[in-house]
Amino acid sequence: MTSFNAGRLALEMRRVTKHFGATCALDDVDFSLRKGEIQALLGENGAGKSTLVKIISGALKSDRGEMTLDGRPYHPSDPLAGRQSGVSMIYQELNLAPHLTVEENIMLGREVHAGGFLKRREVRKKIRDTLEFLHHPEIGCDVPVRQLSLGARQIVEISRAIMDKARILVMDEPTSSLTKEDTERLFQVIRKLKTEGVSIIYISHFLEEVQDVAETYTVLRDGRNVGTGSMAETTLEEIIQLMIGKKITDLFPRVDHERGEAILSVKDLKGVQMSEPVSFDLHRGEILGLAGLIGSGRTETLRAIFGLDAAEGGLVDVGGVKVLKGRPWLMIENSLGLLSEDRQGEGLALSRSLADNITLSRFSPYKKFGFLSVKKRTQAAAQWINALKIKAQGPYQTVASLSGGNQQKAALARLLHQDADVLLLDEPTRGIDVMSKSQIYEWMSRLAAAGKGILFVSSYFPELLGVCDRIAVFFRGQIVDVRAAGDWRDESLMAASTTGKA
Amino acid sequence: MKRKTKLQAFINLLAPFLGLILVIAIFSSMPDVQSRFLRIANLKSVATQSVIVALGALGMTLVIIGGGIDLSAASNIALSSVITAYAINAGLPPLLGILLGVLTGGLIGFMNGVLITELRLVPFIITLGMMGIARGLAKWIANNQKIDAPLSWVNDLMAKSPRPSWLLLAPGVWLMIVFAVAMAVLLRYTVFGRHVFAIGSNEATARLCGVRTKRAKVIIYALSGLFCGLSGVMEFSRLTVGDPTVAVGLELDIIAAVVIGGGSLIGGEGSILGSMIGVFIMAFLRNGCTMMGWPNYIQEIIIGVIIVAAVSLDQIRHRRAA
Amino acid sequence: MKRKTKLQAFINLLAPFLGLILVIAIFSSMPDVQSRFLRIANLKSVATQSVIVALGALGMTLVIIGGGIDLSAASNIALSSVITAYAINAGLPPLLGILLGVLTGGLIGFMNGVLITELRLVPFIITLGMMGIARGLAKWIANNQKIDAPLSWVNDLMAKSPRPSWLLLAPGVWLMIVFAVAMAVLLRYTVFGRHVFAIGSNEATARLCGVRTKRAKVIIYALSGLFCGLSGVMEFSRLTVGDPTVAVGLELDIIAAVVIGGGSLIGGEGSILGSMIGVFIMAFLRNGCTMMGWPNYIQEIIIGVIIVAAVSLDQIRHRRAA
Amino acid sequence: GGKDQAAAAGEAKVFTIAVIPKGMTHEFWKAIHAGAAQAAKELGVNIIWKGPQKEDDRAQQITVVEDVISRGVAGVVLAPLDDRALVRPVQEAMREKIPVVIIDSGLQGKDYLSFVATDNYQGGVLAAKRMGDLLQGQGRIFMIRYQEGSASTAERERGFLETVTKEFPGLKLLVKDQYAGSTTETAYQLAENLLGRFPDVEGIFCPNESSTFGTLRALQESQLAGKVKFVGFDSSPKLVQALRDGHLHGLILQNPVKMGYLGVSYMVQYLRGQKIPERVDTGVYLATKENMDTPEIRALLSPDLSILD
Ligand SMILES: Nc1ncnc2c1ncn2[C@@H]1O[C@H](COP(=O)(O)OP(=O)(O)OP(=O)(O)O)[C@@H](O)[C@H]1O
Ligand SMILES: Nc1ncnc2c1ncn2[C@@H]1O[C@H](COP(=O)(O)OP(=O)(O)OP(=O)(O)O)[C@@H](O)[C@H]1O
Ligand SMILES: [Mg+2]
Ligand SMILES: [Mg+2]
Repeated sequence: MTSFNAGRLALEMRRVTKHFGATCALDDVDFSLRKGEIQALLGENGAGKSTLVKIISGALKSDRGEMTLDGRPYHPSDPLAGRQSGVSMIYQELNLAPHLTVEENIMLGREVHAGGFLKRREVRKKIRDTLEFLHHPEIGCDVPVRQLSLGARQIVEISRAIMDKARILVMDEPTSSLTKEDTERLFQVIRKLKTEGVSIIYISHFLEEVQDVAETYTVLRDGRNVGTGSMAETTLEEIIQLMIGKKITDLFPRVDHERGEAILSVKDLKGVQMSEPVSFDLHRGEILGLAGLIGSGRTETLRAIFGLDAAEGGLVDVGGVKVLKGRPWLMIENSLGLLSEDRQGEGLALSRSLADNITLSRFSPYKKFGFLSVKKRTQAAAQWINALKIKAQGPYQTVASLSGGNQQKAALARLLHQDADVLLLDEPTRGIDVMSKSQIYEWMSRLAAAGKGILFVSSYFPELLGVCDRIAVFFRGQIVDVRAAGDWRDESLMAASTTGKA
Repeated sequence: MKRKTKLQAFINLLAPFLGLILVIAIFSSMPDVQSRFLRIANLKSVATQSVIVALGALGMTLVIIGGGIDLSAASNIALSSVITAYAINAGLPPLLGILLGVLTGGLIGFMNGVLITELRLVPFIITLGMMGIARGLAKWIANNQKIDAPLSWVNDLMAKSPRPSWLLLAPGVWLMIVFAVAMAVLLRYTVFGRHVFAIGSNEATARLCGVRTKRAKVIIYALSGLFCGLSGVMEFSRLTVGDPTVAVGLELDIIAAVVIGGGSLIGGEGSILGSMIGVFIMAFLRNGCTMMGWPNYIQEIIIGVIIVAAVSLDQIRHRRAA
Repeated sequence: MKRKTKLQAFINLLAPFLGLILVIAIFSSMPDVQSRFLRIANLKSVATQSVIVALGALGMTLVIIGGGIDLSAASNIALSSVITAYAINAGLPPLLGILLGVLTGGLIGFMNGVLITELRLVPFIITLGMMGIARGLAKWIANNQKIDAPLSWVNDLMAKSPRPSWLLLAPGVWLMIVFAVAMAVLLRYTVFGRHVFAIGSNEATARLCGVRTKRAKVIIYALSGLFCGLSGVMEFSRLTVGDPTVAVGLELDIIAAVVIGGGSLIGGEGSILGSMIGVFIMAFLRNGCTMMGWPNYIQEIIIGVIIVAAVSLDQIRHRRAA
Repeated sequence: GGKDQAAAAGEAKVFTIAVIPKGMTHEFWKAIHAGAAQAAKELGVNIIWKGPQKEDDRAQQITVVEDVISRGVAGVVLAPLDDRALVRPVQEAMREKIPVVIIDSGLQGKDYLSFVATDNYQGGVLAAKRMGDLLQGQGRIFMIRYQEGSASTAERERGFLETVTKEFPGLKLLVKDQYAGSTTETAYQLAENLLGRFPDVEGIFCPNESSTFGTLRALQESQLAGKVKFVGFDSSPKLVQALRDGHLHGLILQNPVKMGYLGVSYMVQYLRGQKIPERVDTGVYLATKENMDTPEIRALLSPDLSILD
């Protein structure tokens, strides 16, 4: 209790309420943050975390309620006002201008200038130092951000936030595309900032991570603050119970599945940027994990298999059908399905409804004489919304207005609805809460049991270890080792992905 | 929940009509033209005047929902009308002339689609280029003149008082109605229609979900071209000559109609009903302003204001609905 | 790495010129006009002819990089030229006339910006509406006629053979050069320029990063309007009359120039140098075709083809670079 | 200066003469082209026929004049879109020793050799007189205007308007400030809408071919053709047919073939050192159903364009 109450209040929110149309995202929430405190903000998907921090940063305005910053009333009219008051934020959905370079993105809105003219030389060194500090010197200052992989983009975003000498730093799932190593690095930074008196709000669905870095926590459920306390005095189980209102027994539920014949075999596939060709087989009833660091080539491999990006050469054999130069529609006809790691940019048609998105890759059940039955389609969509517990008003709601995790679930629902034999999953649990994650693992297990093959890319080793049958490790665009999941440990996975040596 | 969406659906349905109702109400209450404005004869002529823009707007709606734009529409209309006139003038049977006109339109649209997908260029540029090319071709074929084709039944398609008088409206108006319904069904109740929305909303997603985006886009532009071709035939029918200079700048009217009707130039949004309402808003505005005898510049200003107002209304409605 | 980017920068620099060089090379090799095409006098007249489109393109580049579009540019030019003529005709000193013309342009642009940001409507619609409004106003003010203002030094601004002959080029051409350099500097070396790129690339991001997007957009459109105003003054200077019907459809030429020069209608890309090259490609094409005495329809077709070709070239270059 | 130089070059050199119309797609300009081509053929010179890219765009016509100057031609025959705006380019041509003959519409100043044109005002007067005769001085009429900023049609409109007010006070103008716009379709719509408002109109005047044809179509569609007295301007095959059918009751005709012919031949005569007149009126004529088959009027109604093929 002592440490929990110590220190001056940095930020206080009282009875903050926020509605989006009929949805109540925040309902009379109280929240406080002390100077130099690292506080975790936890909750299920759609609990209102992002909404709360967006109100703090000025990106959203609350309907009702008061906020004080350092004891003074604080009502930012826009993000600029928030920043000027010393609040800096990493948004859940990456917040970068694709045409601008890394440097330009990092300095956006805080350009150093003399009389309106840019002074570039001074900031450059600082940016280099920061990137180096985060152990990513390979990210060039002059590279347009659209050429970076998702993980690298997240690093850029983090660099921006920590360069912005803020008093309050808000991080909304900063590590969703990061590897363990990068996460560790980030925690070092966070701890250093704490010693400098910066208060930090940290949102994440990786609860062990949270336990590691945060001192206190606040849990939101259905837009209400259901508990606040000191991290050291609680257990994970208690937090999970607060989040979902019940106990969770098994994080990695497993349905027994048998490995069958090969259903996808990849031979000498070489993506444009990969250093070496890749070969592997995926069998029916198997979950094959792909581990690796940022930019190690896992995404590129999946995309090349699916025909989204051109490959320099190689062969993809799906259930006996050889596809050399894949086109995505051909792959779907051959019962392959892919979940993109970039749900906003590629995975979802944001301006369309849930029903449209979920059924987009398979219309056949609703077709009669070439015409679609709108009713049947809506019903089917509603079933998936229930099955995956997507928090939404109904099948007609546009995907853009869902919370980050629920969007991810919608993308997953689409793939499940497609009913493919081979599933290529690229970071499928990005931004998904613990409870739903375990549900997704169960789905995967069940699909494998039904004789499907699953390729599972993840940067989160525990889930790979908990779910997969075999795990392959990528290093600089090639597979360095494949072993049964039981033969890997957290440390050995880490070693293989960082050094490339098994 | 269910009722809410029904109510909202009703509002969504009514709201675009509001602009139209407003325009009609304004002119019907003007003492000068009151008695004349809502007469059947006037409504008939507004309907007939709308056919050309409406047919163009049917295709343009598809294109705009798919996230594209077709600046060549008006030139295409002119080219098709010239081709029809040329063919009929050369002694071909009128039906063949019509077919050639429509196919010419389709061909130009098809080329738009192929160039856009193969060169991977923004539609704005390809269709801007095609705008010049089609107009140039039209003038070339017509030898910089009007083509005086002999009168035939083709010219009755747009007759305000149709030949079998039980038709009530010009055959062209019926064609417009039939095609509008067909397109609305296509967009809403077919896989292709859903694909068009998906492509417009996020092309990468559509590709990922197995939509053959290239093929779909070629079909979209070709269809749009066919409608322009048909519109060109109607233009010829109306004018009785093939005039290569006709419809200059009409592409902006067509686009405006679609956008007034709720089409989003970012793609993924729009409806046939909305576009048709957009067409009629503009047609009634022109008709009413002329009847009032207002100078053309006032008319130009008013139409500009209405375009902005109609779209703002729509925007506000959307924002409230969200 | 360093060398690679330098080489690439060089290619990037040269590539847009390629189109221009090609066009010039073609006409310089035509036996009919060979000897005349590259004469100083002809280059001077091409330069003078380009001023109006070029000034419009300076503002349009800004707008397009910022992810917008300005369809009212051409009407705005006409309105500003009418206002200048009106003011001078009413006996105001020429300088004041110029000022009023430029400010009128700026005001229209400012209104565009305010409406776009306040009504949160797509620029296409607002500027389409404004296109009608400005044109209508121009006709109204000019009373549907042209305004014959007394000749003054204003009309020397666009004289092909400038008064103090050491100027070599018309003062208008010098103005164009000075403003082009200023705008290039603004875009590349100032915070505002950086923000324009950011807004065009991802407006939400720009806002979240603390860019005052609304204010920036209003400034963008107002600046674009000011350039249209200046362009209108030049138009008046060239015509010696204020003509409300001038420059119809010129907005598409202006936009085409920007896009040929590498501007992306999705925003976030474009350059002043590129746009100026685009302007000159079109100007030399027109000039060459006229000198060759080719019929207009051929010219229209060729320009259409060149627009597509130039942009494809640019696209291919980009793809190779990526 | 140019005269001596040209004369020195003598018959050995084939002159190239630029003929610059206001637009290229109206029948009227076709006829001018035919006249010019006829003269060129007879006199053994070349012509470049080149109008502004966009019909009726002043700025682009200036560009065309500048470009043909750059190209270097022996002379320019120009139908100026504006009596003021084209003054400077014409002066520039003179400075480059390229003589200019003006056709169709006037140009301020005196920097040209000769002016060959119709008296447009007179055309309007003729139309008004015909209208007065047809309606016996009593009735409700429209005058539909062509387009904003077009000088020659504005003259015709002025001629018509002034004559009506002066000589036919019994004619009531229901509409006099509506513009048909540049294309047939826009004219058609305007006329249709006007007829919807004033179905009891008794007479209509249109000042050029496209507005006449558009209005004719609207009348035909409303079953009013023949009932409403209709006077138009300029000719095209459809209008000739309408005259024959009694749908048109008068067409004011110019003589564009002669205009083109004289424009080029005066230019050549000047270049060959001969003297040429300063002002030539090519005349306006009234075509009616009665006189349309006289050889003189027939030649004007359906000019022989075969030379262009
Ligand atoms: N723009 C919007 N329009 C409508 N509803 C919205 C909007 N933004 C958020 N919501 C709703 O508000 C609720 C809270 O969303 P929020 O994004 O705060 O959740 P979250 O806790 O961040 O979830 P996640 O862990 O999935 O990111 C959700 O039900 C969501 O659907
Ligand atoms: N920091 C970077 N700078 C430039 N390019 C990068 C960077 N990181 C990744 N890339 C590009 O991405 C390609 C492969 O990345 P890919 O997305 O396939 O990796 P991944 O293993 O899926 O990692 P991630 O977790 O980032 O998605 C690389 O070959 C490289 O071209
Ligand atoms: Mg969130
Ligand atoms: Mg990846």
